[in-house]
Amino acid sequence: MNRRPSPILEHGVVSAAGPMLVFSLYLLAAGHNQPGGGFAGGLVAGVTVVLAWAAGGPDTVRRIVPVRSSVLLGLGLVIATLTGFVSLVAGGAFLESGYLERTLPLIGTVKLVSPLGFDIGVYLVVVGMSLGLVRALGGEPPEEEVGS
Amino acid sequence: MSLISLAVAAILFGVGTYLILQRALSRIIIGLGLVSHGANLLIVIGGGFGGVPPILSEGVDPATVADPLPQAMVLTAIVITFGVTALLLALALRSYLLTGTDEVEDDPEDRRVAREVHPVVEPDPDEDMHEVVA
Amino acid sequence: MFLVLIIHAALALAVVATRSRLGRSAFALGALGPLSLLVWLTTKSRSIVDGIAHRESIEWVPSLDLVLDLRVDAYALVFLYVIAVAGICIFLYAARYFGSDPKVGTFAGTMVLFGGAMVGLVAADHLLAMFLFWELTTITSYLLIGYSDHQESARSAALHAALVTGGGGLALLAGMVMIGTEAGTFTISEILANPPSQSAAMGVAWALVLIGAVTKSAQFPFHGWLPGAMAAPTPASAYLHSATMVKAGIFLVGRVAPAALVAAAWWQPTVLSIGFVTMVIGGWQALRQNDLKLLLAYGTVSQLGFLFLLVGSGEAKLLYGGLALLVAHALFKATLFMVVGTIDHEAGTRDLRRLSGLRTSLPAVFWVAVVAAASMAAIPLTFGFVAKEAAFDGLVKSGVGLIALASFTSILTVAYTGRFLIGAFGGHHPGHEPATPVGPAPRNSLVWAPVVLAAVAAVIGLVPGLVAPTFDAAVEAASGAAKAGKLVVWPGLVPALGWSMVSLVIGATLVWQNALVQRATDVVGTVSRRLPSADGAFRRGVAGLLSFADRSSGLIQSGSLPRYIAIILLVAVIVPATALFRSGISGGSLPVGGLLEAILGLLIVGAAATLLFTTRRFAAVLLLGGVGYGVAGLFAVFGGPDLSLTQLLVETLVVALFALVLRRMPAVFTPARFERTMRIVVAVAVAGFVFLGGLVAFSARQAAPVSDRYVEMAVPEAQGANVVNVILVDFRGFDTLGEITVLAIATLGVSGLVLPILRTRRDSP
Amino acid sequence: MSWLLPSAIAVPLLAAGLTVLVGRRLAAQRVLAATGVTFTLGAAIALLVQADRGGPVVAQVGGWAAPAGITLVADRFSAIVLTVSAAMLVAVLAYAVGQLGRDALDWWFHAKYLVLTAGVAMSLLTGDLFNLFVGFEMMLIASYVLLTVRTGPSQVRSTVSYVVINLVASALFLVLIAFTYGATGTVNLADLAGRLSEIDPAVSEGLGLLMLVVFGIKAGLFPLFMWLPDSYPTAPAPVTAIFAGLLTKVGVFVIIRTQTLLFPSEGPSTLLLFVAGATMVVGVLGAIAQNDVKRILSFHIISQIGYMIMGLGFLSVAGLTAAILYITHHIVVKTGLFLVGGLVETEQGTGALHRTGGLLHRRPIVAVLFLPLALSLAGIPPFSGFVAKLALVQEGVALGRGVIVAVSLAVGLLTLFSMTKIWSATFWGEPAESAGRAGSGVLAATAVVVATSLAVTVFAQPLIELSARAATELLDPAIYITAVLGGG
Repeated sequence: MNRRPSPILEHGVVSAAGPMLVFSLYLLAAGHNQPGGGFAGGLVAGVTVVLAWAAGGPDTVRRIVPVRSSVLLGLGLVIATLTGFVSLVAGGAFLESGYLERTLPLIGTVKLVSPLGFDIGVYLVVVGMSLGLVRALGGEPPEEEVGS
Repeated sequence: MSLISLAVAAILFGVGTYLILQRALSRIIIGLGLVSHGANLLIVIGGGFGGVPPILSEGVDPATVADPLPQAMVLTAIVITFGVTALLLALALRSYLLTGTDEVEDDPEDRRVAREVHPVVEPDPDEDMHEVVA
Repeated sequence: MFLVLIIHAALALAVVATRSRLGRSAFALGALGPLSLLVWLTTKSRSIVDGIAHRESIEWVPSLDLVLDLRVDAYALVFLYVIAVAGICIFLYAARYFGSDPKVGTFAGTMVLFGGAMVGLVAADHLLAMFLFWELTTITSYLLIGYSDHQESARSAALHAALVTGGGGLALLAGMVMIGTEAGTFTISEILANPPSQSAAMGVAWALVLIGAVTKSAQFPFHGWLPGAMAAPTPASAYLHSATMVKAGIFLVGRVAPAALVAAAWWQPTVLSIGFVTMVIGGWQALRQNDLKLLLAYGTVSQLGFLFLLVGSGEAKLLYGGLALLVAHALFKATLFMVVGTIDHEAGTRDLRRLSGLRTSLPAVFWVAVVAAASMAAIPLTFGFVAKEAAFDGLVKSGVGLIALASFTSILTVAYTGRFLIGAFGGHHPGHEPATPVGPAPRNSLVWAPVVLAAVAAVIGLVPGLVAPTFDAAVEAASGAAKAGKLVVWPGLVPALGWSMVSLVIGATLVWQNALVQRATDVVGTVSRRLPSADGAFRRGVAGLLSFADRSSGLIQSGSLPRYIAIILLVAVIVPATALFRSGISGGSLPVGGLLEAILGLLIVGAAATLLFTTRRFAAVLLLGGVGYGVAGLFAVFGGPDLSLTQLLVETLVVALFALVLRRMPAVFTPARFERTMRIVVAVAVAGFVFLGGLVAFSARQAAPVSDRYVEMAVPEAQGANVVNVILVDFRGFDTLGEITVLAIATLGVSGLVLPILRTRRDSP
Repeated sequence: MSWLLPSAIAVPLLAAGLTVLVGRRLAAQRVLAATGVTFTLGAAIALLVQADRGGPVVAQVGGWAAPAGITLVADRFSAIVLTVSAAMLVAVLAYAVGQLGRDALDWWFHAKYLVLTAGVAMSLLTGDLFNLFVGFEMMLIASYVLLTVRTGPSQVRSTVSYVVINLVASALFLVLIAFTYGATGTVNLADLAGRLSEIDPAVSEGLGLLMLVVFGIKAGLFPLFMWLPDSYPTAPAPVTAIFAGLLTKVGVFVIIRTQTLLFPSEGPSTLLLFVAGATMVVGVLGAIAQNDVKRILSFHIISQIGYMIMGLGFLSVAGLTAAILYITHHIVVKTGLFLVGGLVETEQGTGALHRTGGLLHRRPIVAVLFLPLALSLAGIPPFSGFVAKLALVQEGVALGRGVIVAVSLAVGLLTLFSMTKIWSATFWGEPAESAGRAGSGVLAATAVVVATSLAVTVFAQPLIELSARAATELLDPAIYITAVLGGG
């Protein structure tokens, strides 16, 4: 497939990618109370990656998410697992959730729940997966030195 | 659950099975996709008659929500199936790139075994009657 | 006693470990094994002969009644002496027999190990312990026979022996477990003291034990492995296949006969018949052999048959002669094997048609052979004669039929003994060189080891009183009968002597009329070649087994993926269906479903049905995506927005990935080749199972689901309103942890599968 | 001590994540892998001690009491199997490091291996049907990628079969989950035990049979095993060794767990005994027909599974004791045999019997390692297989089940036959050309496995006592149910 991606399409996708990634983060953050969560969020980011590939190929993908997929995968896995261990070390059960409620000046009441940390791990893995799969299966022409 | 959905799940299983039972790997993967759709649907049906989304915001009566556990299990299953499907696709691609086809051939060693013959080995009557004790 | 066993094991290890330094002298080191046994025996034998059995015991797995009980009584003592004396001579012989082959050390170590196993077998007072040593002799025998492992004949002979005796061993194990379970103990002396009574199960059990003994002692119809085992180097043949291991079955039947007789009326006639058939077949075959070693092997088969019926009959008077003959046989047969080995070593052949004039070139060997052969032929003033008279004396008392048959095989024995002596040492054969060239006359243990054995036999033959008390005690220990027989140089003019003399004379005549005998054996041989032989049966059996294995696995293991899946699915449908639909299907009260459901369902089914006929890959992928979106719609209808959203996104990614992969493949599927009818049958069966099974299973619900608790706890305890998400990250976060691991590994796997090959293709277009 | 339960699974997972993060630093990957796997072994031993002294150790993951949360349970049975499995995982990792030292198999080997470890641990420890599905999938995805890596054109078809068959099995597992949840409203095993006894017995029995089939595919039961011998032999030696040693045994473990816990019944099951006998016979016939070391050994996996199911089929304390002992013995022996198979391939470049020979003379150490394992597999005394088989035979005779006893003994002889086939063609005969030399690392790792199998022989009595306690616990589901639902 030695087509030149259309510059207009590419531009469009790259400019749309930012809002889509923000939306995916919103899904991640809202998931505990609204539809969404790490999976849905990660998958939206994944779809963004696919669109970027379709519009501009691997280079565009790299411009949008400039990380190796393996780093995201490893990081996600480590974060999710460590969340489990944090509560274990704190004397609770593995993966037991902890809650922290603070009233911060200006922002108001912020509720921090440890499952969010876990969900971030999920999100990272799903993004890393989308990235890795697109890079590997779409890896033609294979000019890029793929990290994963 | 409802009879319509159960029938849809069953049909997905049937069509999927029909597609799996042949040799083109890409078609097998599509068949497996149908079967897992069927299985996911089946799990959700197993949770009961449905209901309002299990999001307990103000004004939602907990008694009317759909059973959330099958939904969570299916979500997990969907994602796992996705990962494995991706792997299988990669395998199909590798198979195609290496062999020029995505057909799953019969195991050659099994076929060889099935054809093998074992003659009765007769002892050699003129064998040297001497032990080499070098 | 355990000390002796440990010495054997340690010696075996030491010999193997130092094999490269020791060379063939490994055997000299190995001789310390049987020597340690002899030392032990000499210190203990007095009290044992006096009737005080020596006991030792180690508990291994008491939960399974697996206890290593050892008990040496006078009966075992006789066998142990044979193992020790023959062992020492043969080990020292072997130290000069072999060359400098590096394999020799391993061989020596294995032989030591065998010796230890044999000691344990005889000393065991526990059925399972005995089985343990029994199998150990099988395995070591396998390794020893296969010594010349570059020769196919040696390998297949080793296999033959291992399979026959190993198979017998398993029959033995089954019988032993049955007997032990019935008796409530595996201790042999306790079983003998209180044997299980007659029953169908015990009949089977004793038959299985008998099969074990029959295979090990090369009785008809399993005798074929023993001549084959002559592929082993001569020291092993002398030790295992004439003096010790083949006596294990005889030891066993002699040991258990009193208990077997209680439970199985057929025992005695069966043992007698097997023994007699084996005697005759072995004797006859011995007459036809040209290989001196094979001649001796068939002679051994014949003698083993005789010993089997004498020792196994359960009659004390037969046992007495049998035991004496067993010891005599071990002594003269081991001697003669060593003689053959020396001839082979010196003349480079053991074909009696090519040997001549060795009487003058190897005089010492000749005279040893004469002494041993005289014992084999039971010429008066030999141990063989003394023992056979004791045996014949017992047979005469048991009936004229038995003694007549025994005498007939004695004739054969005399005849093949003559054939052996004349063949090996005789003079001028017409048409051959006058004398076979030999190396410088051997003076080392190649000569004196057989001399020692022959001398032991000669001394006993002349002064049987030296050993008679031991035999008295042995028979009493095994059968309970005192003074069941006697060992004397000259029995007096008794009927038994008459039978012996007649057979001796006729045998001598046959030796004299050798040409006539050869013609007769040739004639019978051409006939009998058409009959199934034990060896041929084994070869055909192995080939048949291999073919059967190939055919049956070819049938089951078809190698076809669609067929495997079809079988799995059919089993998965049929097996549960037998129970699931037993109480009938009642789904009538269930709701049909709403309009939205029906529309989505139709879309899904339509897309799926189109998939059945699509041949274009991209179309198929889009249809799959359509099904996925339809299912997402159904999820939404069922109240699962998260699920629906995830399904939509995943489906989008799946279609994209499919597109990425399929763009490299041809646009059209290859047509399916697997049987269409089969595919339809399996597909319908699976669909039907899912539908009906769903109806049945989903209507069986009695209790409220556990998820009610999730709904209760989500907001107050887990601080989340989206129950599905709370389940995913909190209640059942562990599932999710596993799930993302799957994703991560799948991704790494995809990269590993695809990237290298793309890279190669880029590098080499 | 209950913190050990999730940790036995999560520590290897954490290590897996870290190996991915450290990237191509091989030394760091090795340290992480060794740490992760060894931790699981240590945890398994500690859990075994604890479970044996004080009854089942239970952990409610996330702190949510069963049946809402996922429960992890280490009773004697799961702790035994986990301990043996983890020990083999450690030994095989050492072998893999030795073998792959210069030419790393692939960069993510350690991550995959750690996930395999976690998957095995999760499948053995979980007390939850859906979590079991997840554990299986972890195990499977790791096995897919370990099996498929570096496959050439000739192996790609067998690995494809492996993946497709397992996906079909996973779909059936989902059907099972759907039916089970639909009929009972729970996926917690202890909770299920109670609820299954309340519903229509026909449905309950049907679910039991469906479970038998679904897990029977993993375990390689007759007639569901055919995929196994086609795919296992294609992987590199350490990978096949761990598959052969562990994966099917996890299937057997789950069969025993579910059948005893969820579907308790009295007296021997003729269905199970029939399946056991058929599995033994068909497996051993297949082994006899093969002409390649790894293929012979692969068919023996099947045949040996039959013995374990035979013990289960007796449904008695003695029968289950024998089955547990058999599993313990077999995991070690089978792993070892495949490692020796790997040594043969390293030395001779192939495992095809017509191209090997004379290894006894060239590398006697390999023969010394092979012999006790082969004899043990065939049930020849005094090796561990004999003790385990004797336990089965004694119980079979005591129950008057003569047919299965006869079959099991005859199959033992045929096993010996196929072992002599390997011995005769590989260790005896004219020496084949040398293709390489197995290093001291792989030899030492194999020797450790052989020594473990000999230890099973020597310590058969304490092991059998432990197995008997485990079997008693299995036959009294109330212990498990109370531990999960009552306490914790």
